[in-house]
Amino acid sequence: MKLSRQLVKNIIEGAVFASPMPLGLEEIAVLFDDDEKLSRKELQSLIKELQTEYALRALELVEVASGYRFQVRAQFSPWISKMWPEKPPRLSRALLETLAIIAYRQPVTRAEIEAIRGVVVSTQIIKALFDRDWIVVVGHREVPGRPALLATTRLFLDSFSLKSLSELPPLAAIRDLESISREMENTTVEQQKI
Amino acid sequence: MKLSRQLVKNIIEGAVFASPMPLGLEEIAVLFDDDEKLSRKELQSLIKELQTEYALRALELVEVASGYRFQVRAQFSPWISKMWPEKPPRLSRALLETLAIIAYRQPVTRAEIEAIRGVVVSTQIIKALFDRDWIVVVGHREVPGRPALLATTRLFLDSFSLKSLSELPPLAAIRDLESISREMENTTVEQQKI
Amino acid sequence: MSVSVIPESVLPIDAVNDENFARVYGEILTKLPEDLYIPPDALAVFLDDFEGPLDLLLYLIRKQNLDILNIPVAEITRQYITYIELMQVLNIDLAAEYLLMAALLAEIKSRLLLPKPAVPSDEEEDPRAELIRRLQEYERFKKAAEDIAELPQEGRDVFEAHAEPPVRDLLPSQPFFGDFALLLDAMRDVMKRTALQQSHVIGREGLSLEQRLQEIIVRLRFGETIIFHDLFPASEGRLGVVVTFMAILELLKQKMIELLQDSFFAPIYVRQYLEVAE
Repeated sequence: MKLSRQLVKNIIEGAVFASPMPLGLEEIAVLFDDDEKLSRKELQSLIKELQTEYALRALELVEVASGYRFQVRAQFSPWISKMWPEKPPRLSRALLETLAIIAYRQPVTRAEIEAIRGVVVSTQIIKALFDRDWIVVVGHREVPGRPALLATTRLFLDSFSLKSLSELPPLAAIRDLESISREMENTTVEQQKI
Repeated sequence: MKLSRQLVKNIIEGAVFASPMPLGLEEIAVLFDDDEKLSRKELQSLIKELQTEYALRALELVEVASGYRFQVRAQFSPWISKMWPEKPPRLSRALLETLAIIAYRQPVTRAEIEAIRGVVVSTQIIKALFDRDWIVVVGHREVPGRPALLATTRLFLDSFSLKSLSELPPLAAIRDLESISREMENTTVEQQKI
Repeated sequence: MSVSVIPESVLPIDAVNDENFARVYGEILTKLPEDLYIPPDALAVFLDDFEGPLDLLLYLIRKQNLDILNIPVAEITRQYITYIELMQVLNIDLAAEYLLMAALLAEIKSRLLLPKPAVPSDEEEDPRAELIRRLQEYERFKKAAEDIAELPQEGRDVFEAHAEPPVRDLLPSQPFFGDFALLLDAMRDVMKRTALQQSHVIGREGLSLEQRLQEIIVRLRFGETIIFHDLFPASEGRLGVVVTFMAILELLKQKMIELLQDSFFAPIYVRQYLEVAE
């Protein structure tokens, strides 16, 4: 039996709201029985309709890496953020740096992160990143000790509202740093004396 | 500065959606600064407006014990529930009976539950109720062994869409022993064909 | 009560109702009458359907459309004990409560058989009263459990609807000290813009690191928040950028300034370091 457009739209709406994670098109598709099946295109057009219907509401239906989710519009943040008396868990500089290195250099071992940061990466930081499901072990480097290779997850992208890694500031920036630091090394000695 | 009705309504809407738990009126009230404060009545009237606005959507804004929450309307459950391939485990009769006794007789000790059910209450069942945060220890009975007094939680009420314990289905009336004895006097031993 | 897997016709109770079988009551059962055959597994499953002796008793009473208040103790006791004996013959482990109830029933029955005193005294209670009270009490909670099971249940009938908090709340809204990736990205922009000014002559005198540190501190001394890019005077060219950048790194290291950014691509702001509890 073919379901009405309105019913399908309601089901998509309810499913995206009820899902604890962003919901992909495939996951939406499996909610329907064989005789109720809809094409990807039909689903996408209904999602578009839903997005329009929420235009005047406090929420928006957005697409992130792993699918669709409803999100409270940023302009209400000044009030909504008061629900969490302690500010949302603060990300330390060390954690952000480690995360950035994993994001840009993945897959990467802990030793490699340490080489880049110049300091030991604390176990807590790695654990915190695992706890948030922002990183995973994707394999092992075939060197003595077979260290784990770390990479970022979809949840990492979702948490930072990125659709893909390509949305990260380009790697070129890092090459720039290398040239900058070289330049700085050349300049410093000279300049410091001024 | 007085906020516009529409803005306040949007803030309430966003907050209820963003909160991981149902949101009470007091919790909504603290989102507003002193000069933006609204009365309970105003908040309630705005919540009513929101409820009307969602009349045609897949969701409804309902009140449960710990506050307001949005939930998917029951008519869409057949599809939404497919998001979880494993059905939620059925609650066993033993668990439900134990839960019912705690709900209606709280605070109550394990021994008292056993006296009513006529069987030992398994540790698994008590543990399962604690794991779901449906029951808590609210004290100890001052008798030898100081057994724990068990009571139900707000989460129990929330889980069953109840606003308060008074909304539990009424407990069947018990016919008092007086009338029992009177009735029994009319029934002779002979009539019972012993 | 959950659905029994045993068809009604093979329930042992039906067999027990047979008058001939009643004669074996009280004797040790070594062999079951042929019409009583019940697969042992099925019997065990059947027992699993009961939540205890009170539940089994209620079943026996309800099955015969009897009122709890007026239990024919002798009949019910006979059925109950037959049941228990069947279980034992079949080597099914019985919870102690079932045996205790059998003893209690037997006791009530024997007390009822005693001749009643001509003038009944007030204190003497019907021996069945306590059992009846317990059965009633159990039955109302059994019903209450069924009622609760019918309530809309979260995760089964009711699904909560949630939305993500605003993006700002997910990102560090507090100042953080130089997320390198973000800092570098901003730097890249600065470099790009200053590249256009490259042809200008670089005035060496104005480019002391010490001086730049001072200048930045002076600009921020009243707690102003300045856009990161604005700290880089375009006129100084690439070298100026490098000196300013070094000054910023130095001030960050000394925790004299802090950088703020709400999200990727949002402008980075610089301000005096404010002490905040970590």
